[in-house]
Amino acid sequence: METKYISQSGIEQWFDAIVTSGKRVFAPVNSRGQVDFKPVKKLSEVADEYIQTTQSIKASVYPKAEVLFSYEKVNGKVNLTDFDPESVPETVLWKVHPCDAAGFKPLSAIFNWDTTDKLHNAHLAKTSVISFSCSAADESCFCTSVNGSPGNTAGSDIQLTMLPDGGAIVEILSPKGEALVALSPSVFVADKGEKKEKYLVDLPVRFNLEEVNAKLNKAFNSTVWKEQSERCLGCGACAFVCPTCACFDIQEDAHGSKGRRIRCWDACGFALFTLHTSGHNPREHQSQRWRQRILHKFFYMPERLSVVGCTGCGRCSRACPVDMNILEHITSIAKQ
Amino acid sequence: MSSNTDFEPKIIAFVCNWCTYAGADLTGTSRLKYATNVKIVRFPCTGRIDFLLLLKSFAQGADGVIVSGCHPNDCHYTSGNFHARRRWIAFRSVLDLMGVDIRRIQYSWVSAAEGSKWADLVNNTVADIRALGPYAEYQKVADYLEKEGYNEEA
Amino acid sequence: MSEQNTYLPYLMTIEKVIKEAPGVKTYRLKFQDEAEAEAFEFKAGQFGEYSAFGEGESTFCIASSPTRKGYIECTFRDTGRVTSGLASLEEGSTMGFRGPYGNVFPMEEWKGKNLLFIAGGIALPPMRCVIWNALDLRENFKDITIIYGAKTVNDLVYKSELKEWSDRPDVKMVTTVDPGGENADWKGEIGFVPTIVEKVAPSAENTIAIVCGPPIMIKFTFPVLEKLGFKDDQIYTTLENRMKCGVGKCGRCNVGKLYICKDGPVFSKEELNLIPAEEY
Amino acid sequence: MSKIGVFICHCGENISATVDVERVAREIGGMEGVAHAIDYKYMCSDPGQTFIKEAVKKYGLDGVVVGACSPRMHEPTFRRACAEAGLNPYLCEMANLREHCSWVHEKSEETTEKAIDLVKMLVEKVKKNKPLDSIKVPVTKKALVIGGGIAGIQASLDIANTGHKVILVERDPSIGGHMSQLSETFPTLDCSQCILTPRMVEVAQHPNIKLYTYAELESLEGFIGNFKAKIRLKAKSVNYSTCTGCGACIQKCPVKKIPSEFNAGLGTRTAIYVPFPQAVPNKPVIDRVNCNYYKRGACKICEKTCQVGSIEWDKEDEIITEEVGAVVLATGFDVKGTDFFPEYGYGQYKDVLTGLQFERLASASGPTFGEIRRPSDGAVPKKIVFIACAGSRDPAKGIPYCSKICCMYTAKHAMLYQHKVHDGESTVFYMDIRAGGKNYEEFVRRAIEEDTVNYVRGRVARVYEKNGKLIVKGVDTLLGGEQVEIEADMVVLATAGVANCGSEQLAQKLHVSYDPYHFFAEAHPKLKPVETNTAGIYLAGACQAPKDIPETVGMASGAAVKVAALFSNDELVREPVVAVVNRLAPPLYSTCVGCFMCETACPYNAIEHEEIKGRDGSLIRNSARVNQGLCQGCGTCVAFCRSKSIDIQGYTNEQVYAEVMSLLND
Amino acid sequence: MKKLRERAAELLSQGVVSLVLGYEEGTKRPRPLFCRNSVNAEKLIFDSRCIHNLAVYITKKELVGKERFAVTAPISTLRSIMQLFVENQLNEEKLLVLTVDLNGELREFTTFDEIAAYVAQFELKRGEREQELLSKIEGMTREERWKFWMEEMSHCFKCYACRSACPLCYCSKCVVEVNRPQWINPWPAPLANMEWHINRAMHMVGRCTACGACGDACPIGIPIDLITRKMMEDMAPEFGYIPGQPAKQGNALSTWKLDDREQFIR
Repeated sequence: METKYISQSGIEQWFDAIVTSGKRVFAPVNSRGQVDFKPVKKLSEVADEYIQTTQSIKASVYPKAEVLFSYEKVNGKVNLTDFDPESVPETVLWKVHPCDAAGFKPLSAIFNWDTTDKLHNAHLAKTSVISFSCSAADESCFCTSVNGSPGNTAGSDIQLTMLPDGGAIVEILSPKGEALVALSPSVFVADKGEKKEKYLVDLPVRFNLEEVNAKLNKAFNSTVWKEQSERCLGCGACAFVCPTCACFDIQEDAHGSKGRRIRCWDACGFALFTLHTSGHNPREHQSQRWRQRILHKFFYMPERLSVVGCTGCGRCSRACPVDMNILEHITSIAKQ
Repeated sequence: MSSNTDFEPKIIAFVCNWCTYAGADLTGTSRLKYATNVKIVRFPCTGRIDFLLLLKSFAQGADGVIVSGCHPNDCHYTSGNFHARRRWIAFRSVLDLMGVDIRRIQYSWVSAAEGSKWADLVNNTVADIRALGPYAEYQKVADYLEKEGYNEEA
Repeated sequence: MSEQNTYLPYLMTIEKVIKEAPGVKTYRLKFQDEAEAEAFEFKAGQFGEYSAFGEGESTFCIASSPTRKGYIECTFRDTGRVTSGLASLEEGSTMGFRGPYGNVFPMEEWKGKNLLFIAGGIALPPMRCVIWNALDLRENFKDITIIYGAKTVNDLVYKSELKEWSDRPDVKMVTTVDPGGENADWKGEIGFVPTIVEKVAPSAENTIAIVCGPPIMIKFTFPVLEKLGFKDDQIYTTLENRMKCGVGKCGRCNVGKLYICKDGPVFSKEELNLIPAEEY
Repeated sequence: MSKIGVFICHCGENISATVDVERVAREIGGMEGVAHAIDYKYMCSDPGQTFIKEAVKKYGLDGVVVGACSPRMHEPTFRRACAEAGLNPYLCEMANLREHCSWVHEKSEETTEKAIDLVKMLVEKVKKNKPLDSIKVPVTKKALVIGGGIAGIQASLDIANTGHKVILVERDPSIGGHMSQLSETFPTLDCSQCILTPRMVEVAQHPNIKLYTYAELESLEGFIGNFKAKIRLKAKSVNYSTCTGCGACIQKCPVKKIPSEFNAGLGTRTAIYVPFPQAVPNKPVIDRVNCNYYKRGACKICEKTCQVGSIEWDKEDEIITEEVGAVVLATGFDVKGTDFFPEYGYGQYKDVLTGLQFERLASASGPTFGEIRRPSDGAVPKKIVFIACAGSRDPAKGIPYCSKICCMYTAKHAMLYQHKVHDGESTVFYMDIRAGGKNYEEFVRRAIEEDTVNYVRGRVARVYEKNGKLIVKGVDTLLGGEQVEIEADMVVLATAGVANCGSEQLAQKLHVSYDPYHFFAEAHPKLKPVETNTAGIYLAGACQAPKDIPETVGMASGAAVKVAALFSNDELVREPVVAVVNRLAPPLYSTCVGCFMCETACPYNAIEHEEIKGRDGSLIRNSARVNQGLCQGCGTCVAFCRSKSIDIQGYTNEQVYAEVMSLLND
Repeated sequence: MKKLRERAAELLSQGVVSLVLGYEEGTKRPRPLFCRNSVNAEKLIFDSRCIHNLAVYITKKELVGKERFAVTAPISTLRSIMQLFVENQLNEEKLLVLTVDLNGELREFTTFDEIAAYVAQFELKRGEREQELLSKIEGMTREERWKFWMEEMSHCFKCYACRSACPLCYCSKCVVEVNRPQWINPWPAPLANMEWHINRAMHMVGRCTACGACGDACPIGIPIDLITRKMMEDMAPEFGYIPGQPAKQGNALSTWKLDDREQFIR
């Protein structure tokens, strides 16, 4: 790990160099009144002045829908065409928030804790993450409560901390990061000794994770789930904007003799997610599904995968149509 | 309008059993000739025809769709065609709002006695769709998983 | 070697189709690739994801015994899009299979014990795998009792095997149908499975009970076994939660900390007590 | 479901002339799930059907597609063949390669490819077919006959004589219809009334026939075997149970100048009247439109005259309901009036008559007691011109069809005239003489040769009055289009036969189809001439198209046999093409959430509310259920159901979806 | 508001109802509140910021239970309640509807007719946002509309918040969950999303009361409420109903008139 300084013009030059290298660059863009990651060619397209993109960058390593493999039926036989990792283009994610970058770890834990996931890993291998530390936050942010921070470098290949002069402190965190720096080495100059922490937003810790974990251990039969989930509509908005939610469905797209098997996002909040063919539904009520969501992220995952399934990005709270504020709910559980 | 002389539109016709299917039978019995582009799917009644089937037809590569049944008051089931008519009024409105090319859906009433009308309907619809060209705008997005990006098909 | 795609199925040829009961079929599947066939191993209790190309995947256990090499068998009921797609295949058709997945029955630990198999309806397949496994290694076990019940005589699956088992001197075989489900030729018991268990079950002493069946049957059989003196570590069952991936990722079968597809589907009653009963 | 057998028919050369049937069979044979595919000269023939039956057994087929003619033609044939081979008949479908392909396209690559696609579609559909069992519904063994002309009379008698009850409904005060208005009938010249009136009386006296005259069908609900007919009994103002039919009231009625309908306007009648002396029932009704009492509130002379007190002034229309199992439509026809013809004076010349008016003049019971006299002055016409095809076969007049009876009755009229007025001179303008029928041609020849009727082939352009004479201007096309001008005393127009007024509304009430001229449509022009598209409703006589008496009587007997056949079983076996609301195992029960929007969509009131209750008897939800007896299988509810909880057997969502998906797949 | 709180507390403490569905202050704006005791009634608010359509909850048996309950309803919610009555989903004896009228007076309704009489005073109009966006869309060519919606649809990830937020989407199994046949592909993809939204609009014909809940719920800001709103506006004159005032019987698509417009039918 190495720390450098880059000037405002240096950033522009470097960005152009990345684009010119042929890599796809995804960055937050403000359009349709929302800020979200989109392919960009120019630095000027990148959005400023926002707290959080609506969606996380999860889709870059776990697309909404992707082809697991395709097949063709010929004379009663079936020919399979495997997913080709080479089909995934080199991608650079620009201006990722630390809470998003931190989401890669729990996401990969889910995909690889047992058998490995070829598709996810192929995307991961081809993706470089340039995160920007956070100088602002809103009332939904709580990364500091879930082992994160506005300057958390976990999951990032490079992290930039913007300075008042338009330049930035550059933390080069991985070989992938070094390779990106190498695209335009001259713009990176010696670190000026600025303290990164000075430029980070101050975000107080809102709850104690261990305490929450301990409470959840005994909370399965608590009435809190019913109370909290009453207004929950059972949509998948929270899951789909979440950087770590990985529930998926496997579906068939068949056209005559050809077809492909597709993996697409699913959500544990959907009423029919666990419905058995027999008609029995183990998680019949919304309260059970809400409990699953919270327990999975804050209890099962730490226990099973040794990682918290929440990065404190606050997207679910912002996206929820009925203000199911996760921070509020977790805080109230911690206080129980 | 570009002339697509080589373009053979694929057209699917959803017809009711009692009037238009029988009308098309009469076209045959009368040996009237028409274009081969149209393939008929038989329904008991226009009231049975699900709007989703029309959408699916376009996704499957149809360039045009014919929906035809009994004239008002002639429905074998009294009112299936009236229900269908309302459904199509609403459907056209929604499709038009969404920018789907509603010129590609031809609605018609063809009775069991109108063999020649059926032939004309087919021929005119084929000519209309040929003039409009292939419905590439719709078909090209049929297989897309994303508009662009991670998994785009070649 | 490049990374394996977990979701890519083996291609299997349907070698044999057996019509078991109305809507229920057994397929014997052979690997199309010799090398895959060679490398493939599984143990009793495991399951797989079976594909009908064009319709999707469905989860069932491997119904044949690991002692029978060269093929696997599955038994399924035509209930949904995939199973009806599978049911429409014929001998010689190609289908897909991923697996084996999940844990296994601890047959090794059961050596020297009596085995009591209790199955209901379409839940015999997971049991059949263990039964044949035990019968093929008959010397490892003491008394073997099989209690199998279905709604009607028609709904009994593996009819020829039921006969084979009951004809064996080293197996105590009891079949039963729900009251009203019998026909004129029926010679077995009439009554619900839990009732019959109470009537014919062997002593709990040195016995392992393996129970497979619909939730309602399991719910009423457990207390009967307890009453007969079975301890929680003497009772085994398999769970049939909804699954999609089979490898602990998709999130459907997550119950408590466990993934039924990884930590199950085989559970002793002792282990079951650790996960919330309402969620399976 | 995927051992499908496909059988491609050459239909002689009807299909194979334009479609490469071998290629169709070959390509379909390579389709997934097709176990057997062959082509054969005539699939519907015995050997053809045997191929199917044998293949079903040999290959263990679980689905059959026959690529042949229209399923409307042979679907029952092939389904029966499958059933005989032990395959559920509803696992058999037909691809229409003849009417929808070979007959409408030229021989070409595209035609064959279309044929392949059509078969492919049905193969994909049949893969999703499910075995179905016929639905049995009870049959009410009582028929409703609408119309009391010769067709209705014959049908009623024939049905009644098989031992079944008949309700005969007649709009007018008497049965008899047009036939009772005729003088003599061709080709025998026997007196119409002489042969008809005994039948009329038989109807009135038949123990199995209930006659409602002066009545109309109000509405018809239900379906084959189970109709509910509402019949409006128009107020007759006369109590028939007490009226003796003495006729004194008619004598005394002061309103005497009402044009007589029976006499086609040539005579008059009173306000309280019997339409004609031989009427059945022979009891009067009061025509409230013309009656002084109803018009002005005073008169009541008939009441004073009536010795049995049968006049019922305050009687109102009564609506009765009859449950019937079948309906015979015998509402007959009408003729165009002279006012339809501007070129012949818009009906203003009193001596330009319709054929029906001439019948009344020639009839012994007519206004002139059978003497041919001019309406204008009562003189015996010495020169008559008959104009055939007045309106008929004239697309410009909107009547392109031939009215069929005019050639014959015109010959009859001319003949009758010659017989009655020996020094008279008659001329017939005609387009063609259509005298197909037993002894018909001979009859016309007799008119020309023995009775010296002058036949001129040509159209009449104009008729106008000049000096009290009618000048008929036409051409004689046999004389090279020479202008002909004839001075006539009377002109008789063989006006076109048209659908009876109100037939369109009646068809709509009954849900039967009708043609552009409002004649009721038969189910098949050749093979189902007496059936309509609505099961249980049959046609008799000229309501289907103009026809003469023998043909009408034959058709009426045909309809009667259809009814009798229906009534020969206690249960009717119906096609199981009906809607079904899904039912699932608890705890789901059904995906229907009971919004009951399908209820308003259903034209047959077949949607019922079912309370789904849990094991403890508590209400879980209301769910829709389809009454299979009422459901006619239109499927409107299916397309309407948002959650796809209703499906229709035979055209299930899976079936039609598979058809569509297969059709455009390449 | 004070009256509402008092009345709610009274209804709950007297056991008239077991639940008052209302609004409380939320993180950024008011949110739904399930008020089950009179103490919580203090949290109730009711003002122009309360836009959630609470009618979405009243068809959920596990939430409203078997007892009588009350719901506080602004006009848009009242309209949905009316439509739910028409669709046989509500029981007049179980439901008490509370609203605050223009004069700040608390109003209570128990029947369809009472609500209908009240709602009849209010005309359903486009808001500023709807007006702006709809006139923009109406001004587009067909090709432009297709591009516009395809772009919007490519963002949809099928979280079904639109469906979940809609009071009239109460089916226990939605058509997208039906897989025999698979009418609409369940994965998020531009065309599959488009099909879903066209389907949703068609299912709303004659039913949608333009409450805007679907558009409001969409986490990625697709103006999907405009689809159903525009459809509703277009169909109202076509089928002769007043937008936002559900008719007591039937539905635009399950009924018909002899003279329905058919100039598009050849």
